Amino acid sequence: MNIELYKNLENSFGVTSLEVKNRNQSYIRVKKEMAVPLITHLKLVESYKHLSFFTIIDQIEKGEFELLYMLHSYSRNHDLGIIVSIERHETDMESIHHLWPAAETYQRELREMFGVEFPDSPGLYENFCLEGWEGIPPMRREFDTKRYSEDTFYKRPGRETNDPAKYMKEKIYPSEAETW
Amino acid sequence: MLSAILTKTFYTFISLMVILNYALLLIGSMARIRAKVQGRVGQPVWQPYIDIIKNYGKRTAVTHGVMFYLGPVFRLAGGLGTYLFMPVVYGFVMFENFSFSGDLLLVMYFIFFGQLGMALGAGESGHPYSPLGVSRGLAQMTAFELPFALAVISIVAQYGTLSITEIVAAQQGGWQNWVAFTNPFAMIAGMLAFLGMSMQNPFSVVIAPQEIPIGPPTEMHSAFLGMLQTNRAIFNGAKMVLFMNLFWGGATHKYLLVAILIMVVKTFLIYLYVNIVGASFPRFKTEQSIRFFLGVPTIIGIIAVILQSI
Amino acid sequence: MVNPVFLIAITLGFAFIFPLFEKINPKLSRLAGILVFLTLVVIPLIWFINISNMDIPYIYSSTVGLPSNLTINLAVSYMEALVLLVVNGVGLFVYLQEAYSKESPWKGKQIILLSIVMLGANGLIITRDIFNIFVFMEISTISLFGLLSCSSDDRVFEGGFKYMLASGLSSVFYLIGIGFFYLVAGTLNLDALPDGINFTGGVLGVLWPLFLLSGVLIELKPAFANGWGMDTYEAADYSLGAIMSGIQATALIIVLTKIIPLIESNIIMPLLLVVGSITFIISHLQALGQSSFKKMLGYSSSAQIGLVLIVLGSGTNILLAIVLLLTHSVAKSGLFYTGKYFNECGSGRDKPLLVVLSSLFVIALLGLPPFPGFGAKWTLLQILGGKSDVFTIFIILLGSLLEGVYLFRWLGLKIKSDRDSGLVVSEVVPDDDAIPGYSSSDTIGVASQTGLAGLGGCIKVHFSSDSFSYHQLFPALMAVIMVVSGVVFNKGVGLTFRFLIPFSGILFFVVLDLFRVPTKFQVFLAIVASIILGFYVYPELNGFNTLFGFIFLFGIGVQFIAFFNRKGYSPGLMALTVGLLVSLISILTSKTNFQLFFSWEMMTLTSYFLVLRGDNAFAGGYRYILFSLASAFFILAGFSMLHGIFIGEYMSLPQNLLPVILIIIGIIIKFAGIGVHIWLPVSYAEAENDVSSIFSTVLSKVGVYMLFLGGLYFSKRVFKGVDTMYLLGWIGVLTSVAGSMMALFQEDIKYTLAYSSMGQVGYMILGFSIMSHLGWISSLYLVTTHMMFIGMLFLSVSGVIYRTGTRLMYQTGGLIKRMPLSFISALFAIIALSGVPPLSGFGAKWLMYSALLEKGWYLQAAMAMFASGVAFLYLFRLIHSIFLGQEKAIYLNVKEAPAPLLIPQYIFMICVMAISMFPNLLIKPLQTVIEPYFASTVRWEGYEVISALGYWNGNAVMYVTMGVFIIPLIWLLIVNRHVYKVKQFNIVYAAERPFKPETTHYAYNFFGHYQKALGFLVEPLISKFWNGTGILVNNLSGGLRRWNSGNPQGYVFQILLYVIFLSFLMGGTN
Amino acid sequence: MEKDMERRLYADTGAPEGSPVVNPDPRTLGDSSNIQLFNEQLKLLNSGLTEEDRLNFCDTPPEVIKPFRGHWENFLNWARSESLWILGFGTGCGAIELRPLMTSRFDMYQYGIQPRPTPRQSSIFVIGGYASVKTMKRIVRSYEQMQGPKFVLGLGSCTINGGMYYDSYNTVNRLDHYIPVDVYIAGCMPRPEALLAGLMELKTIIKEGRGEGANKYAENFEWYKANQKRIIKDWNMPDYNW
Amino acid sequence: MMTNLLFILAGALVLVGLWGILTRRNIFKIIIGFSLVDTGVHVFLVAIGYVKNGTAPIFDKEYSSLHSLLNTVDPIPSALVLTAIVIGLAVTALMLSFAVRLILKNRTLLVDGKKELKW
Repeated sequence: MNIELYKNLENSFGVTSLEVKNRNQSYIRVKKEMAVPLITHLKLVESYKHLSFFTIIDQIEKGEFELLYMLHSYSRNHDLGIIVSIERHETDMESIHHLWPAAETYQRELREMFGVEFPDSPGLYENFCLEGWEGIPPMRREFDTKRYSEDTFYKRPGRETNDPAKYMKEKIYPSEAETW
Repeated sequence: MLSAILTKTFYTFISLMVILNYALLLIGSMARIRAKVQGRVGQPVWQPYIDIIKNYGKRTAVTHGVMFYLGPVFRLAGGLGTYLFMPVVYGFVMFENFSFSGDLLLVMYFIFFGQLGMALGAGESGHPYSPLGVSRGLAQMTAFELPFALAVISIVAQYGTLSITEIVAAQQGGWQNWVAFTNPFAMIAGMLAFLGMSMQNPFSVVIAPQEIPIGPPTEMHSAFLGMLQTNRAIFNGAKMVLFMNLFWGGATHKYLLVAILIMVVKTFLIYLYVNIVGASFPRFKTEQSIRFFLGVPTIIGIIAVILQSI
Repeated sequence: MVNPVFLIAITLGFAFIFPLFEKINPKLSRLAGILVFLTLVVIPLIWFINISNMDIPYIYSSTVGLPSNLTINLAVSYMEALVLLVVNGVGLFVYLQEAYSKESPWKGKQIILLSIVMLGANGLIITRDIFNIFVFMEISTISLFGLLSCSSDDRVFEGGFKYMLASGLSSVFYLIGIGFFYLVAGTLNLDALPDGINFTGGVLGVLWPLFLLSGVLIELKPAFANGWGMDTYEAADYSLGAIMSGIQATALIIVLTKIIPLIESNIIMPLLLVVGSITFIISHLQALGQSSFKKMLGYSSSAQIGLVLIVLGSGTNILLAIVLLLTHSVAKSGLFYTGKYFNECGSGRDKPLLVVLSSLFVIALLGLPPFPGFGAKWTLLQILGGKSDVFTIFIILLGSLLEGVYLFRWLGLKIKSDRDSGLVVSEVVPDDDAIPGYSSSDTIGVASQTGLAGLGGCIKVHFSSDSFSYHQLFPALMAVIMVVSGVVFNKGVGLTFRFLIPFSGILFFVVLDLFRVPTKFQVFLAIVASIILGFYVYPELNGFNTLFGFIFLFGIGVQFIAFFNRKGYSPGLMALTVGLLVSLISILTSKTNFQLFFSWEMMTLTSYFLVLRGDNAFAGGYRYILFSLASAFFILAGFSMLHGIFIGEYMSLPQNLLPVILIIIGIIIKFAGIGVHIWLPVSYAEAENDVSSIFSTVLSKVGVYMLFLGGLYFSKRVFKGVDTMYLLGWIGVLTSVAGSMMALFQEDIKYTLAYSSMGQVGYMILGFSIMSHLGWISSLYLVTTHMMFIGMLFLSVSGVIYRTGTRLMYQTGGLIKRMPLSFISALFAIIALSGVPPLSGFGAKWLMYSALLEKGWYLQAAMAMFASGVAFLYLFRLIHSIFLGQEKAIYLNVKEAPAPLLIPQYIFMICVMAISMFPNLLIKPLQTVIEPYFASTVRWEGYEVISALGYWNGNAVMYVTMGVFIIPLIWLLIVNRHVYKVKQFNIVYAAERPFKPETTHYAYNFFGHYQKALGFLVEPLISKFWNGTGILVNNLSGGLRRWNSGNPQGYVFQILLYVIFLSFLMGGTN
Repeated sequence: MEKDMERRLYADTGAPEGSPVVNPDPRTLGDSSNIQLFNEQLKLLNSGLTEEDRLNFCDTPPEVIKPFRGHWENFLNWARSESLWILGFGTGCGAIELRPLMTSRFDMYQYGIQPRPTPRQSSIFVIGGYASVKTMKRIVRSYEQMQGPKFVLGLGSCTINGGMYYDSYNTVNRLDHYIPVDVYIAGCMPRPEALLAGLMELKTIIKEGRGEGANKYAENFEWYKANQKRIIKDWNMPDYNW
Repeated sequence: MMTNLLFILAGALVLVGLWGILTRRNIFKIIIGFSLVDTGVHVFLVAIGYVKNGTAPIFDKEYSSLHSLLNTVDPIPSALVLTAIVIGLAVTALMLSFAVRLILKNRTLLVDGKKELKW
């Protein structure tokens, strides 16, 4: 990433902790309230016109969600990830559907899977994948999917579960396993 | 009087049985032939029978209303009527059916009867694909009716009669007297129209499995579907008999069985032709199909008519 | 006997004494005024009666008692008495209107001036002295200026100034003319002209007629020197307009008739013809572009004068000119007044009396029945036709059509409802939010209301005191007098008493309306009346007439039942419908061309007003009347050149091609052949439902009837080497293809049905044009059966519209469960209509194809088959979109159509079933009808009909069909053990469930793919053509309008040009 | 040949050898909890629907329809088994295994099997792999729209016990708790041959008169419904989809 | 000769008047033009009845013979002119009054200064 750009962003938006993965990919962090202004700036001024994806990483250990906006600039041939940390218990985030209409689908998904709210995003409460889900959103890490499954679905007795790696070593490729 | 009616009923029954069984076997065998072409084993020849029995043997059915219930009945009545108003084998009372009560025009218009009923039944089912298929089918029908009508008119002009029996009679005396050879343009126009009439590829816009899976009979099932399948057999048979009578000299011999055999061979070949075309071409869009029929086949039909009228 | 000079004495005396009276007692003075004006009417009446009774040709008086050559003579003949009667009648009418008007009634000077205007006009009519004419001319114009100066509109000074300049100039010319005349004749007295003097020899012989004529003609406001007059019309009060056009112009024409005999006819006749033609056409064109009502009427007056000039110039009976003139005079002044009231109250939809009156005046002005102008025009055209004067006939009819264009436009705009956009909206499907109140909970209320609005959207009447003032009584009286005089006059031209009696039915129902008899009772009476009518005309009918009489009477009579569905009062409805029926029947019973054409025009008019009753019918009605007029005029032109009676005696008629072509063109327009069809869909669709049903079932057959009436007369006519019937056949088949194709792409049911009727009529025409036994049978068979099944279909659809309140097919759906009886009726109708065996429609198809193939019209047969396939498409679309598919939530509570709508359907259905079972029930009578024309080419064997080509046994087909239907049905009932009745959302929906019937119902743009493939065939090219024609005429009119620049000097220049033009005309003919 | 195929069929799967799994007996598996399905007149409540929608859906519960007796029923069963029309509804990844069956290599047509696009006309429903809750809703609707007698074939381990998605919050573990299953085919994924073998197995089942899934469903309607409703939260369908 | 002169005068007056009407835009000048035309016509009429060296058409004993009748001026044109003059006067007066109203309304002397009525 262009270091001048980073300096600029640092000055204007308080961007921190540049992390350059390679020539074409960098990550920066920004505060929650500066995130949307920064993204707007990047889109309108700095040619990051494409929203590659928008997702959330549940950092339950830090007690926060990391929102990852992945932008792409065609002219720079560069991916820029903007990481925004928000508190796990204050899950409101400004919507960016006005910048990319497609963002509304991402936000719908994130609302459903993580319970992060994006006020004013159209159709936010429509079903994305789950229909009529109740309880904690399933992608949150405190959600115990195994227990949920056992509680909800009828378990068929007699099922054995193996650790795939172990099973493969023991049963399928015993001879090659030693060389691993 | 009564005995006459009973005899007629009996003959009708025989005639229907013959065409039903023959047409079912024809469908089955043609499917098998296609399978062979594709390198498959293919379904048994009697598979259509099993399918029909199974469908009649279904335990439940739902109906969307009176017209839905009557739709397949209309359809089958249309097929039966079309068949029954034509002579099947020339020269035998047993197979002349009710051809005395109407001529070629009656047969041509009776085809609409079944289509209307089916369309109404499909319409009442409430499924959007049904009317969509119907609208495609009807649209295509008007298009292929034109070359077909021209071909028929050309034949009528040629022989000066609308009676199918007389048209067949006029073609006796050797293959060189068949319309196909005395009036080839009419034959070409008619046979092209027949492609559309039999709804095979490239004119399978009604069923159109990839777009509106199965079209009009989307909601038809159980005995309703069984009835439609029965009709498919009889109606197909009727159409092929019609084309055989119109273009290919009809079927006649001094022995009934031989005459039937001739009918079988001729209709088999007609059906084979349809299937060969069907297996060789992809499907048209509806508007392409309409344009096709109103193009070359219609021009050929017009040529046929003009040749006959000058 | 009253001396004519009294007329002058009375008016003059009144003018002098009135101020005194007014000082004493204003009320009394006004009464005295009535007395005076009444006297002015009574005196000519007495003369009129005396002259006609006592065979006194002339009432003659000389002012001083000296011999005629030394005094000023006054003379009254039959003609003058009549004109005086009317002119003074108009004067009385103006007086009553203005002296008793509510706001600013005329007082003192205005009444004096009116009296003097009357003096001038009377003087002009009765005087026999050329200079005296000048004096009276000046008297009347000066007093008119006086009246103008009292006008409420202060623009009048501008207009009046122009008028003064022009009339000053004209009087100058007139004076010069007098001078020259005096030089030639040595006297100015018309009764004392010396014998043996060549008036027209030498230079002077050209000069005096030129200047005298210039003087009079300019005062008559001829085109292209009439702008000044129009500007005055624009600014003057309505009464002044009435005076100018009703009184002055009439008097001046009388002056003209006095001058004409002095001039050699080979000079004056062509001149008048040219001047008249130019004025007639150009003024109409100029009127066309007017937005101002008064100016439009002004131009119209000018044009009417042109017509009178044509009549005078064509050398026909001068009485015709007088009749036309008087009709115009009364109608125009009446129209000025109704226009005034309309102007005061805006839309006239709730003012029935005004609507009726202005309609009557417009009709009278156009020379349509039952007014005297009709007979006059007819006679005129007959005379012209006798002289083979095609050009004049063409000019007169073209001008009349142009007049119809703007007069009916005005009328329609006044009558149209507030919701009417005045546009043809068939092509535009409204937005989704126009779906009637989907979200609202009491949707059924909305639906039924809109339904009521559709059906009951009649002219709402309330004879409350504020909408009705006694002022309207006078126009009403005028209208009544005109109707009566018209009937009398037309009776003189050629109507019989027996012929006229049925028309009294209209009056009867009008009276019922006046007494506010409920519609239901009126309908009952109408049914009784139609039965009586049947018995009344039955003895006169034979052959085709019986058949069509049956169709008209039975068709309309049965559909009268549908009118029972109306609630409350529908004023005028029954009068018009009965009028329509009577006119149709009279067409059948006509013995002469005149009777035939009279009935034809009555039919046109009654049906036009029926169309106008629709809520959005302005555009439709407008197109309807224009095309109907054009059709009627073509037929009229044809009749006038026929030199014989059209009805039944065609073999003896001269073998001219032109009238045949003209009549056929007229008929083609009437049955909406391709190219001239654009009026049909919109007018049928926008009329009220029960009315459009009658139109489609019965009225559409009248063109076919005319063809059969002409019958063999039309055949074997060769037009540029092609048999006309061959051309007609192609038109028929193309009409049916076009009608079907266009019906296919309509979203609006009524448009679909209207186009469908058009297509079906195309078949009938095709059948007729085959000119063979079988062809005619097929045509008549279709005429009869089509009446029944389109009636079923239309009424069924009417029921749907009535219940759902929408005409757009895709908005309904699934109504089979709610309206099963309507569905059954519609189903049978579409089976029959599309020609599917075993119902009777197939019979029609069979007969037609047999006939076509027999004739050797192979390509037509193929086209007809194609069209019938397309018909099948739109019929399926119709029944599917409305009755099948998904039902909308707002229509869940829709009830079955009301019984009055169902009963006629089922009556028709019984007939259709009977004919289907036993085709010989219908075909055999048809054969006897056709027997005199063609030898039978079909024979019967029991129920089997055998033609040269094929055979058909309707009875056997029916039984076989029942057999093959019932046996599978029984089989299905046996096999289906457990059948569950499910609801509309229980469909396979790709494993989802449907949420909205609207999006699940496949009905909108049903044949989209067809449109992609063949849509180019229904490009609205013909509409574009007619719209283009309309725009062209409008532009032409706009251009002509600009000629009258409003500049006084320009007008003076025009007048001078006009005089030069006249001199060229005179010189040219010399 | 057939034996050979069977061997191949079970070779790669971790599932135990043996015949396909038989259906559980519902009565042993708890009651229909607290879900009320019927009103007093034994009409369906259709509680998932709004008042307006209820007008548009049929509310007749399924019925147990007694088969004919004797040879006639045997004959019909033969016909049913020889004319298996598969519903063309690929519910999971296993749907891809259906395609090869139509090719010339496997050619299911020769066994009287062919695909149909609409549940109305189909007699066999192949559940191709994992059934997520969302899909389950559609499966139920489609299954109920098929006309009896109708058969269900569970394809792949996921339908048997959840397979590799056994602990997913979104995948049902035992298909037979929601609709009656006639034949299971174990494997992840089973090859087309296995599918074909399963179909043959189904044929024998039908011929023996054991393919009464539809009646079983009607009989235990409340139990099935309770299970379905337990996982399908936004039940906006009628209780029985005709 | 005299008669011809009168005719020429009349013609000239008419033409001058027309010229005035057509070319002057001042409303009063137009009216004057109109009066000129009128006068020209009057002169024309008088000229028609003119008899050279004729006497006034007064009936008395001297003029009772036919010969003397031939020498009188034709009385009819004179009568006509009298009437025409009166009428012309009335028209001119009305015209002037209209003109005044028009000028007061339009605030211009030009005849086409303000056109409200056209087409």
